[in-house]
Amino acid sequence: MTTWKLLASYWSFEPWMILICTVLILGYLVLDNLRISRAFLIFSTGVLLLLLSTSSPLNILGRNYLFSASMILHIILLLVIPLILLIGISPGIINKLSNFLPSLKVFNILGKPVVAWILGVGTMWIWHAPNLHNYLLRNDYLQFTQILLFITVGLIFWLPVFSPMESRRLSPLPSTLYLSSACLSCTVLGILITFANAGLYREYLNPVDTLGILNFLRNDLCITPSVDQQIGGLTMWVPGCLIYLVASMITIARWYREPEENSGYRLHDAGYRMNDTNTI
Amino acid sequence: MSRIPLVPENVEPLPSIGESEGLLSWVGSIDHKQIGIMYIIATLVYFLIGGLEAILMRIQLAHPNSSFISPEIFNQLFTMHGTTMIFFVVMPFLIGVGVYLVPLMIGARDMAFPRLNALSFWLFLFGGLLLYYSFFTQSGAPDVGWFAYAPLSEKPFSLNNGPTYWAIGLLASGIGSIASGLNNIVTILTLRTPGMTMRRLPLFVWMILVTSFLLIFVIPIITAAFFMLLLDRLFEANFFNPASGGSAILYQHFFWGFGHPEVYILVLPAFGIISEVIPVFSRKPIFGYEFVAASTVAIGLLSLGVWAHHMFAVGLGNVTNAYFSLASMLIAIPTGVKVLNWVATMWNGKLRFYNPMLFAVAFIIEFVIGGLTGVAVASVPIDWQATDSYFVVAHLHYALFGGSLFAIFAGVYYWFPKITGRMLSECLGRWHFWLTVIGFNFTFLIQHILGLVGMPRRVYTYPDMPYWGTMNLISTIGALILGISVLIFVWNVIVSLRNGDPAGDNPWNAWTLEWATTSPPPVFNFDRVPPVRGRRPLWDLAHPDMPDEK
Amino acid sequence: MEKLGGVFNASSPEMTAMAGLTLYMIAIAVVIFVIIAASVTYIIIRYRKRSGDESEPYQDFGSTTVEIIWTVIPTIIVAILFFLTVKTMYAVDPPKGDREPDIVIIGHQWWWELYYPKSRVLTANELHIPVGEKWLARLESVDVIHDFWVPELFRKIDLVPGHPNYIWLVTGKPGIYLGACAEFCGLQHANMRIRVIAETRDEFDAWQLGQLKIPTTPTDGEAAKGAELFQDRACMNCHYISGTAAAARIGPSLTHFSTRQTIGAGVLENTPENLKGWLLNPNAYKPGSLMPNMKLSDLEADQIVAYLEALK
Amino acid sequence: MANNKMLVSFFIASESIFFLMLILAYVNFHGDVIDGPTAENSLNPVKTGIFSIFLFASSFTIWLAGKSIKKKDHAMLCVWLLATIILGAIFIFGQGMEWASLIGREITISRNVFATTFFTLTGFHGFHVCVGLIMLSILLGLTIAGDFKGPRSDGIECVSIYWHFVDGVWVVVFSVIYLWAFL
Repeated sequence: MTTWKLLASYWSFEPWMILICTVLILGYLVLDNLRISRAFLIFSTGVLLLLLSTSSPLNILGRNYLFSASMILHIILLLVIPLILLIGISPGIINKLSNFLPSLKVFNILGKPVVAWILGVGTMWIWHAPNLHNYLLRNDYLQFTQILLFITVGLIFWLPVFSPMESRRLSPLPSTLYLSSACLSCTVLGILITFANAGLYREYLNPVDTLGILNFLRNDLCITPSVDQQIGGLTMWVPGCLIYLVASMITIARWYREPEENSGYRLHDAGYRMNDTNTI
Repeated sequence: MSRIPLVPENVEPLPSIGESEGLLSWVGSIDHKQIGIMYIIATLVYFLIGGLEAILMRIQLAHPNSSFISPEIFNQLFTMHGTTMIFFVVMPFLIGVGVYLVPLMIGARDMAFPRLNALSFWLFLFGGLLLYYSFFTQSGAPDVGWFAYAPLSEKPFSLNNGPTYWAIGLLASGIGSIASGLNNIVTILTLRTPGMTMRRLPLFVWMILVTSFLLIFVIPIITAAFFMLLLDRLFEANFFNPASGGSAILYQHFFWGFGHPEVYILVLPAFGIISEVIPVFSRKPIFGYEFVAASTVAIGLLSLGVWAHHMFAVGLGNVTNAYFSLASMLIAIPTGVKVLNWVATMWNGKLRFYNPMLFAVAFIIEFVIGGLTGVAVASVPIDWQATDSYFVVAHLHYALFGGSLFAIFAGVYYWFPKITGRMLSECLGRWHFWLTVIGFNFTFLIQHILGLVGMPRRVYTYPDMPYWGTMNLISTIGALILGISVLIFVWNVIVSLRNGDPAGDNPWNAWTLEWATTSPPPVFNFDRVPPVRGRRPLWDLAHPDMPDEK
Repeated sequence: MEKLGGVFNASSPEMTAMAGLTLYMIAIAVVIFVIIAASVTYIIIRYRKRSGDESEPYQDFGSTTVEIIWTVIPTIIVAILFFLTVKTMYAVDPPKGDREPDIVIIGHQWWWELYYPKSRVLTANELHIPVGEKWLARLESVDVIHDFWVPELFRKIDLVPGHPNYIWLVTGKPGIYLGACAEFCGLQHANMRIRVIAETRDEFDAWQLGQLKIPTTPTDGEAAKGAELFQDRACMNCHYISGTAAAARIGPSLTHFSTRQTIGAGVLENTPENLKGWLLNPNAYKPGSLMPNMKLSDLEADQIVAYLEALK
Repeated sequence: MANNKMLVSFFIASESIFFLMLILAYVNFHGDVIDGPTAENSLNPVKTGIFSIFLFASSFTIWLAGKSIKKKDHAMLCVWLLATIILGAIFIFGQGMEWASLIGREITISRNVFATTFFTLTGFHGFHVCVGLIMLSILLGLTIAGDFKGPRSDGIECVSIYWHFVDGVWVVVFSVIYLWAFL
């Protein structure tokens, strides 16, 4: 048994997952009247990533053996994929979609910064409340809902910053605050998990070794429960925050690309004359 | 966001500089320029004291097993030296310069809250005085190092009142810093003159803004820790005393959770100064304004998540160490971007080497060394050797002296004409510059080696190991040279205040708004603010044919 | 020509690894520094303002491609460095599993207590260890935070009260290595020194046997009087001597004291004269040392010296 | 946004970090206590819960105070401010009783880590409530003296931002100390 073998095996492609992904991609194509645009490519990368991440060993490991694996999966589902999808959705799509799906209007309310922030960060917190997390692990049928919920919440969370509708976006400085405050809460949760005593998540302490790889994980990779929990906490903390950081860098970059509005000055004369100096 | 550059608060006339109302016009002043000047003077005094402490230490360490200073005194000296230089010299100086310049640079009359501004200053000043008062108590000054690790700073191990004075003094000045941080944020966000949009802010103001955000978010961390320490010391609480269930490591998390962002609080405004000086003396706009500004934000955010790299030897486990090592190394990237942008700004310029520029260029060189050794100690196994050794001492001095302090000197030479209306003597300035560079590198370059061969920091004496004596002697000689250079600087300031050449409004032919008014500026800063249509309003005025923004 | 110590004299596999990384890092740093310094120097010379030329240079505002290039390159360097860091870190400090410590190092203000759990040997300030064997050390502190640092052999590790730490001790070649406390721990932090004595297995076993046998308490002469004094004059309230009533562990254990090389955690050579001076007034050699001045008379001091020197 | 409100908002942002640290300290030691007082065996969730309701209610009344100043309803402004002060005072009284009963049972800040963190956390929150009460009383005094004719007043708005914050902190503190222990 090697790490490589571990990663190579234990892929499980759920039919319903494949179904959803195909529907998403085809739906997008239809709405975009079968144009292969750049946006479409980005969007489909997101969808593909969704399919891969949920079918990869991460999923099985996360559900049965390693808290850290499930944490990595959560970060991907909650922060990475929605971001890619959102960037991949062009305003045109939204307009078309909202024509025969008026219910989409609900996103306008959910997309309000305060709501979105509470939803996004709240999910992160509630989902990792030990008891709930343990409960979810014991109930496989919740897997589907969980993935769906993460993607939706993720989309909502990113809306105020990356909404396809420029008009609905926060201006860069507020969105930097929006993101860094989210990063802060992520950090706090990460700190709590990292420095808490091992066994915060009982299910991972001594898992049922259905695949017979526990020995390998514990002894060859030296991932003891405490190490596992630390990796989990730190994953949510450092890479999690790096995603927020990169996002706010993107917003700032976008901001600098916009042309500077010249607040009420006549541009043609640069002369220093009484009439266009504001005397205090 | 209101753009009207009016401060509704000061309906009554502010006392102005030079008005002969005596001391009261200063003590009672809420004018940002006077407060800024008071900040600068106070920090200069603290700087001389802190420097004296350093020189005494270096003399003691000049040769092995020396008995020039008793261990009690030595421990007090390095504690006070560190605390003074960080909390009462570099930080307040940069805040002070900010207080003086921010309103001028954004074309405002004053800070948004002039009285709050005065409060910050007096809190800082008296915090420092309280700390230094401890020297005159019979128990003596604090002697637990500038980060006062518990449980050493706890009652059973420090029965004297030193640490109590330390905590209370820093609490006071810390609250002052939060206040000025808030004040700066509101000022920058609301009092910009029409046309001075966020994307046209002078980079110095950008850096002050980010620094202010760091101030208001990290100083509460240490404030909480100080309160806990005081509760432990005064009311037998159990936060940090393992003997009664407390945690010694918790204190370290709190301290460095503040302490590392603090490093960037100390160095970001310095970056700002450099980003103002280099373009002006290269006669070119800063290369990649956007990237310098954005990388500042990146540094600010990253700096919040790297503190545990000060704790690699504490035994947090390899996983934690690895993550913090990564996060710490990442900071090197935006910082490197800045350095390269400064170099690129000079490229193709027409460089004028007046003293501000000399210090700015020296800053780049010295700071690069500090940055590279910083990446080194961010690597866990290297840190397992380097930490708490003289290597770290050298590293932090290259960051804070070669970095912050060189920039501060650049700033002083650059803005002294604006503040006083007189130029500093170029000739004395050269002497000051060269002696500083030589002395600084003599003192600290060798200390990297000292650390690598195994000399721990904070020792009042050391055994006669191969070359230790020689290397320490070299370092001490350097320190003495530095001392002389500082005296020359002080002399230069005194002489130039008396009879330096009159400066005129814009001696350097610079481009930011503060140079559009008289030197020293009038009470209300501007009788008229030039129109702002780009990042360099005065350039646009001078070259209507080729404005920065078409 | 004496050799430099520390990383320049790495004497254990772990230290060789760390020193290697350190020197590698220094090399990278030097290269980067030279590149920047050289370009700055070139710019200073090439682009300084020529006298008489008052014109403004070409105003250029930056270039995104350039910025991207010099963001990516450092990122790559950092990535490489981080990989090496993690690799070395795990090489130096592999997980200890459920192994029991071979030695317990306990920090006191300002000396080191050393306990060998397997053989129950209790000693101080001089760590004997067989060359080449991989030992697990457990580090504790009874008062403040100390830091165990032997630059030529081992990584630094803090001795944190209430938070025991573990490190691996491996020595490469026999010899005496000096170390010190690296975390400021109070007044005499500077004089909290430790020496590691790496010796072959046989030498080590011999030493250990010597430590294990209970020293014979002298029955006549100065030494005997000294032994009594040791009981009467409150020495036994702090010190431990196996086979006697002295069982306290506040100060260093003095069993087989005469086999030690130094007094007061490395302050003095262990000679009768020095020992006498130390007994008469410890603070003269180690100001603030927690060992009080017992106000011994000259004679009493001689007698106690005789006794301690007899503890072979 | 007016300068003053912006200042207060950033100020409470800074304050929340301060409280976050106190809370983290409490959480860090939670469960470390082997013997001696803990939240479970020495606190009274029901009583404190009831008193907390008064504090939460005061958030509502100060919101109404804000409403009435917009409506230029001077009389109601006085009433709501007074109501807020009374509700806040009742809460502080409750806290005082909690502390008194603890100290009566020799549970002081120096007893163990639970006591230390508990008293520090609730103490600093109580201090903030008291400061709020003082500011509110000043406002009330000024109102009675005829100030604040409306329709806007930075004074009232800033103090109510602060007051809501003090409330919000208590929501967290109460859940961390009481709900965590008893649910």
